[in-house]
Amino acid sequence: MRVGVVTFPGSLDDQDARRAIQVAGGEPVALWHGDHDLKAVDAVVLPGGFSYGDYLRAGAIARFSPVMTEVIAAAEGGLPVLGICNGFQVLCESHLLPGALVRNDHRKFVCRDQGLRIERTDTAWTSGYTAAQEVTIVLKNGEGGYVADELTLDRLEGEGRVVARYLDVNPNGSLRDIAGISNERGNVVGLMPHPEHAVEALTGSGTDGLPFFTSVLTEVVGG
Amino acid sequence: MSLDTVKQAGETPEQSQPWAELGLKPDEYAQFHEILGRRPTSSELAMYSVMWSEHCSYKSSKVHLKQFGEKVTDEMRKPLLVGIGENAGVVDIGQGYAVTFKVESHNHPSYVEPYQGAATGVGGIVRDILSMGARPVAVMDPLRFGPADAADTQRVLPGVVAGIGGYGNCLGLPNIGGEVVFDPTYAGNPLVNALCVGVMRHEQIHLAKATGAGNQVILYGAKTGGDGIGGVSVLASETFEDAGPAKRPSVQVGDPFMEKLLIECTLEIFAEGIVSGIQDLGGAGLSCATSELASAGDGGMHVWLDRVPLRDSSLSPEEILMSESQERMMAVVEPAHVERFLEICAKWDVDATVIGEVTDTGRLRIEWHGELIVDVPPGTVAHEGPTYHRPFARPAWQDALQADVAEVLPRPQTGDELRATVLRLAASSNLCDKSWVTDQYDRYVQGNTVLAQPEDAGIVRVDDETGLGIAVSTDCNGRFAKLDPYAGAQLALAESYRNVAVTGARPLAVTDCLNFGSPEDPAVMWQFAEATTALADGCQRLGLPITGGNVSLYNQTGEQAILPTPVVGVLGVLDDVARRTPQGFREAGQQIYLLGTTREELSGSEWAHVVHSHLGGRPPAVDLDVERQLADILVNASRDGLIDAAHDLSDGGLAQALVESSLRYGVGCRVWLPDDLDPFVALFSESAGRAVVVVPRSEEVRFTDMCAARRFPHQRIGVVDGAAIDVQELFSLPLDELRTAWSATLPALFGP
Amino acid sequence: MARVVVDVMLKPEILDPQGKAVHGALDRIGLPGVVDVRQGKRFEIEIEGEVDDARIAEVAESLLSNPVIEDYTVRVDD
Amino acid sequence: MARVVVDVMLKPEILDPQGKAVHGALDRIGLPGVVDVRQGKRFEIEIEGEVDDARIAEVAESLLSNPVIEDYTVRVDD
Ligand SMILES: Nc1ncnc2c1ncn2[C@@H]1O[C@H](COP(=O)(O)OP(=O)(O)O)[C@@H](O)[C@H]1O
Ligand SMILES: [Mg+2]
Repeated sequence: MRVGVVTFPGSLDDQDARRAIQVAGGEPVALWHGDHDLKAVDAVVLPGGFSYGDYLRAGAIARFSPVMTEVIAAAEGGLPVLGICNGFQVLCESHLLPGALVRNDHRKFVCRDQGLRIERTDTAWTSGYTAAQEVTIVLKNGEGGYVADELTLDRLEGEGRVVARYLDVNPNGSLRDIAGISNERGNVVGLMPHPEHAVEALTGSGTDGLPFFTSVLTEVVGG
Repeated sequence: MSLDTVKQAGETPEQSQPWAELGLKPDEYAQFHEILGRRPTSSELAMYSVMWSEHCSYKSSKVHLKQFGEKVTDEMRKPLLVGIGENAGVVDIGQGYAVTFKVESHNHPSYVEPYQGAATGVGGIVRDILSMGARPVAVMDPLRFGPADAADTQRVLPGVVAGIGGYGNCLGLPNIGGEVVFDPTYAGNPLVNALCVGVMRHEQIHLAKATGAGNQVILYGAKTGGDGIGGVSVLASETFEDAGPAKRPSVQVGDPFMEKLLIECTLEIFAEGIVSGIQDLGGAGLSCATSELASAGDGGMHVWLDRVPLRDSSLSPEEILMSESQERMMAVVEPAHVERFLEICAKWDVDATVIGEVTDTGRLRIEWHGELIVDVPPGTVAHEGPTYHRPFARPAWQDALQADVAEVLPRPQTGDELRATVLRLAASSNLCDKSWVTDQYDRYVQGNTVLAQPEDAGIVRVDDETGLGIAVSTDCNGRFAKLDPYAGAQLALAESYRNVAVTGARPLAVTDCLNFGSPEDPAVMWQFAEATTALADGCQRLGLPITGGNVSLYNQTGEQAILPTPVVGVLGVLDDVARRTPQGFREAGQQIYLLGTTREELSGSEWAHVVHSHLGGRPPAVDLDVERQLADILVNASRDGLIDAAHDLSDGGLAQALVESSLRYGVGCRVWLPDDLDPFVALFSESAGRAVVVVPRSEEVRFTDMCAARRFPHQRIGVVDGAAIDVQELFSLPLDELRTAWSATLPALFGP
Repeated sequence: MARVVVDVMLKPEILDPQGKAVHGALDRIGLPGVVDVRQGKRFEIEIEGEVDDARIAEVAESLLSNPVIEDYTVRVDD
Repeated sequence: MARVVVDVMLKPEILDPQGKAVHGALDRIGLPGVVDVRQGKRFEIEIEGEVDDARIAEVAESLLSNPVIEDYTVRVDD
């Protein structure tokens, strides 16, 4: 089971995502932003970081890299794709997911151990959670406020596409406390918190993030 | 102005030059004539003036700093792979790994433009570490500001914090600790110190030297612009008189994205083993890099300065030599490897240009469009700057200051008064919750952070397989240093050392950032002399080498110098980070022990500062042998699994330590204070050499036996329990109430 | 040589925390009568040769702004 | 009601990393002839009543920009 992790210039959590895939029992495969090749992986992670410095808008420039052409095509064909933080921003900028992520309402970068409720467990990336499971996962972002128009938000809710919601504290002003969403099919998931920083007890916020990576392994092997 | 060439300098000995405007003394200018046998060209003058400045030449401080290299023992030399004097020293941490770390100041720029000043401070220290061959793995930021409620602090602090976060987060370096201290003396003169730590394999150590005639000199990274050359623009102006306000900015804007690419690109180059020497470009830019590389190597370099890629084509050669544009590096590469070097740079979208060549002439020669504009012995630029023996004298006011002790001030007496004092101190700006600051920093990136703020030291894992890791802490109590600079510097060292040891790490090496007022004031110079002597003596006592550091002078507003602030960073090693000792109480029923001796030491304390706005008396006594014994106990207890938590006692004394350990996981304690002490003294004295530890019942006998065998003072003072700090017979303070007070302070001042 | 100026502002219905903060600061330091503040981005692009207006609009829409949250205006000064 | 527009740009001699990144992106996605890109901030301030030009300039200089690294321009549209 090969999971690709894309490195854009300015990606930071790519090595951590690869480690998380390994901890989950998968084989991480490094993908390069300039390549037109997904190396026959079974799933792709777009990691966190500041691609192109997050200058302009987070994810806006990365979206035009050659590898994204491939990722977009493959995602439309059903390949599981997880965008974490900057990766989520890239997915929105690429229109694989609706809405956008804007500057935190308090205007500061925030790093905290964040409570979440997993709202949808039938995606490629969350099948390992139980419905409405409450977890703690590291959150760290400067532009993490999820926004979309009311119509889109209602549709996301109606179709059960809100994957995770913030608990207790809304850390960035996200509308309806949205921490993550998926596309209709459930293969593409975007998430602000960082499950790759929650796979080992010793580092990060615990092990609550691991099911993101084990889910996709069973998904692909099973399906 | 026409180009000032070497030839022209020889022919026009009488031409007047703006040496005074560049901050040079008449004898220094005369010395250039002696060295060169003619007047310097304007480019040479630019190089000498910047390299012989206080910042680059350490001219006021080096007579004192040299103790760091002299007071060394074999024990201190043992872990040293590279000593002081390189970009940063390197120590062996075992298993084939080496670590380099260093702290630097960016005080003045951060006052002028808080965000960019602080950001570029982080950028500079990271390149220093990178240039040793190491992958940077963490940063820390010791900060000092004026009063928290002062208007200017509202401008400076949020900008500085955002700048450190903005740069460090974007580089992907976890921020694992630092300090936030407020004192009126820092108003108008904030201290922004930045520490970086890096890791490499032994065989990857790189040095800044240009050897091998014919090897190519490559400048890579950002293009050169007119940054940070304010004063030198005078050289490029038509006449010195009409220079007017410098058109060139003295503040630089950082590009962390560029730096991230520079890091990855440089590490890939190191991995292929294709550089023979490397140097970062920091203060004094190309002047520094070329002269230092050349003088450390075979002694010669030829540079074609017009090849330097520019952001601003109007720059003069003098300005190019002085520019402090950020995110640049210089490498010396064998001709056979140049192509591959450029290829790797291209992969990372990093501009790289061959601008020079190593020679065996013993001269640094710089050409500008075919004309020779610099021809100097590089060592004279890099290392032969002046040495000042500045007068220093213990100030007359020191006696009066020390006589004005805090021990006589009115104290809280009743349980209620003590309770109110605990609460008031916990909410005071120096002791309150710092997460308003630290939550703006990514502490998790790279996935190796084992401990970070608010723990006593930050810990990062170095090796996934073996669990090898390092711990770092930085500390300094400037009030103690003001009361007694010698004792104060050793107290800073002791606190930092203790903070590393409480996490279970074995202290290994020291770095420092010496922030002081004007060296032209004999009182300040005395503080500096005392502090450096104290650190050299102290490190010898503790058996730790000083591997590097930084001096920042002229930190004062008018006549008012800052508190002497020798920030000390200590690095420690853990063979297995799984054994680390965290700070918080967690499991009810575990026993709380106080290690060390509490004396009536309240002068310079946080209590005197907050409650009485008082500073006077003598700081707590410091005994480094006691610190060594305490560290030994803490490290062994951690290794043998005898303790589950530990927290050192410093600012705010026992009371504040209990507050912090209780709030960490929301688990409180029941405490009985020793009968033989005034409860107020027991709670608020800031005696050094102490820590609280939490011992599981099952390990109590082994632990107390260990302390007894070493004759180290230890007493059981309580038990982990409940949701309050309950001091028997005196007061009970619910954690909810405490947390509200402790965490409200900074958001109330700086916004939600 | 032409200078193309692209102004990008958040759509009115999107919360603008930076504008709000500036508004608060203006009230505090005393600039009377401020009803609203919005903060956006300004790009100044120097172009040599022919300026292709349609292409610029495309770039402003796809790269320089995100139409989900932002509006833009383009002005060419020759 | 007046609208005051304050444009704040980094001084020409100061590095503009954002502009540089946008320049790179424009080259990659293909906008020919771009020589330079600078990215700045645009503030739109709605003011009710009298607009005090001198005070606005003061505010632009002290709050909206840092004159050490930035230049500003103010325009009032009534
Ligand atoms: N500017 C900062 N950046 C990162 N961490 C900080 C900063 N200021 C304080 N901290 C962290 O907050 C905690 C408490 O700080 P402090 O009270 O100075 O610790 P100590 O007394 O143990 O030295 C420590 O973990 C310290 O590293
Ligand atoms: Mg401590």
